[in-house]
Amino acid sequence: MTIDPLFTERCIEALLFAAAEPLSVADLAKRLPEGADIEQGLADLAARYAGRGIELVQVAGRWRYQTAADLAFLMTEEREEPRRLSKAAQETLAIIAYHQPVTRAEIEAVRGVQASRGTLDVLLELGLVKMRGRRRTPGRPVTFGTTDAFLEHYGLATLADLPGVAEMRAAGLLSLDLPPGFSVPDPMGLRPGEDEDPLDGDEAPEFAQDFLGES
Amino acid sequence: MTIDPLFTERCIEALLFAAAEPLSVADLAKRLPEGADIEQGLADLAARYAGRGIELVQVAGRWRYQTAADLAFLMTEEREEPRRLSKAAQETLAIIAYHQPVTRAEIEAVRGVQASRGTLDVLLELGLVKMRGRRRTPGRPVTFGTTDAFLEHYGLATLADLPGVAEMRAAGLLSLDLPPGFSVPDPMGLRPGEDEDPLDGDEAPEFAQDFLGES
Amino acid sequence: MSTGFQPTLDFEAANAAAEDGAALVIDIDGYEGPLHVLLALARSQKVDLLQLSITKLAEQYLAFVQQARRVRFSLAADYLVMAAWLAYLKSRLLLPKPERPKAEEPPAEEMAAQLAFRLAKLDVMRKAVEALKDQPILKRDVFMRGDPEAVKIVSSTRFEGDLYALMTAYITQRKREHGRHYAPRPPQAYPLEDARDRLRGLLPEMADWTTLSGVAPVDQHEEDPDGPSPASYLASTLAASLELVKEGVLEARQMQAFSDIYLRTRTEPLEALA
Repeated sequence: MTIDPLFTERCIEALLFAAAEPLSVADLAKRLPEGADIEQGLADLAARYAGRGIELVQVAGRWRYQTAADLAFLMTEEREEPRRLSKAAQETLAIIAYHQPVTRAEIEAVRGVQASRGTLDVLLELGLVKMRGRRRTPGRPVTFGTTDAFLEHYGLATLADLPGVAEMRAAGLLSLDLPPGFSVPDPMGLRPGEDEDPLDGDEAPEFAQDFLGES
Repeated sequence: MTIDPLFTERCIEALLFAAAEPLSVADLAKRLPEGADIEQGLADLAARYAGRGIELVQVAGRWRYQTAADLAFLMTEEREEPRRLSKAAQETLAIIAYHQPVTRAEIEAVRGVQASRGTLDVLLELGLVKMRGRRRTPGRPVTFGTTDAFLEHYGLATLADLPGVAEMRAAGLLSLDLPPGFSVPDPMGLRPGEDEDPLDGDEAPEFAQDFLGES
Repeated sequence: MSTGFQPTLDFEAANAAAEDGAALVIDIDGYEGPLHVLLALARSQKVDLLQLSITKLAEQYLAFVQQARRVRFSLAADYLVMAAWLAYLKSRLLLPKPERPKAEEPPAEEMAAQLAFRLAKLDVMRKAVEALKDQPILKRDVFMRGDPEAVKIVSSTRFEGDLYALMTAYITQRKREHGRHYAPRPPQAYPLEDARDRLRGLLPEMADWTTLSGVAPVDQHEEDPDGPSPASYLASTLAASLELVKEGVLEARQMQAFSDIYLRTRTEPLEALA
């Protein structure tokens, strides 16, 4: 039995509209008749709503309707007073988002200042950031990453959609491992690249050691 | 000044979508630019949504979106409650994670309250916690530990990755007024078989006890 | 946004100021650390951060620290350490290169490049903050359904709770555990002295045989839950009565084991009995 694509579209439309939170394809599949082409339905629906007052977007891998960004001026009553993040917290959040998984020491190395107690706490409490795991290095430091709530808040489908992330990576600015031989005496006593294994293993630590040994 | 009818339509669409309750024409007029033909916009919008998964309807003189009546079957399916761990369950889980293998009596000793039967059941049912073995002490009480699903959910590679005292302090959870000698146990500290016996096959000791108690 | 120094907003003014050494409106609180100051200074050079002139930067930074110290005497140590290091790096960059570089010390150019790289990294993160702010933010620019219908579609295998919540749950309990003290209250006993005094006072009324339980004070547990137990009243009264018997002012008798004990004031002196 084939399912009318228009019917699939209508069902998805109704479900997403009624739901209180974004729905994944799997969530939708559970409700729709078997055999419905959900991916196609979502694509059709997104095209249909393009440029309308409400739009279909993907956030954190799930789908939701939201009002068009250019109509924000209308929403004076719906707007909630946002909890303002301090400058330090914003910077920390950006570093975690772009460098994750990242340890506290690495955050501090980028900022050049010690993270004050409250900064990470606020982000953890707001649920924008979570502890992800531990780095496999001596001391096994805890690593931090962003949550789905972060993606939902900023309307991002995936982490690859972070603004400018591709350019930054291409420029080598997202590597936590500085080029070998790094030895700027840091006032804070933090030397990234010395005790850190590279995150993705794209720069072999042996090389850095050999280089140091030669001099 | 004339206002683009399409723009009016988009504004109404967004406002009705984001509003917490149905809006009257007067409500809409307050938010829209002056001179917008709201009646016409509503009519256009209603026509546009005719036959879709959601429809624009007028109820008691106010306008709202609702899901199409023929799709009601989608909405009435079984409602799955979001699984939010109760505070008691969350706390019990934390104790099992850090103190495993741990007996029910030991959990109660830390919590200072009797573990209600439901609390452990929920954790067992969610597959976060399992019975590990039996303590080699009088009464041979059953011990509990966490499962692989637990590690998966919290993104931990091994139990050794659970945040320890240092991270708790760094996260601002431990204050200075803790009594000396406060320590968090090493979850890997005890291996099964050291002072506990593995459970025999399909033994279900909790059940047996409960049955005896009930009779 | 603070009203602090914003070189990107006003390049020309900042640049001109940089020339005559008045680069910064001194605002120590506006800068979180030496790197943030360096970045602000570097931006005013209007060049690619990686091509930056470290000697010029060092000069400006030293001037900044000089001036900042005038404004705030207790300038943070980090600022001064960075100043010293920059002065050192600048001198090494300016001095002719030794023929054989000292071991353990990377070339000055490399150190300068590393600093430039760090500044570029910090700069890109600050730009990322701005870029994130320009995203359509939920509840600021875009809005979800104001009145979702009652159906909640949430998969039951998903449950809420992250590591932070787990740690918090653990610590709150351990703290509670430490706050809990077991302080057993020693049982209140009816003092023997009180029992003796009371019994002595009762002597004139005890001409006839009276049961011990009739003589002992009645249970006052209702009014005073922490007070002595009825058993304690009885026991102390018995002990006191035995003392009074020994003194010869009271007679006691019991027909058989475990039966009632009767007390009566002794009328004949003890010597007569003997």
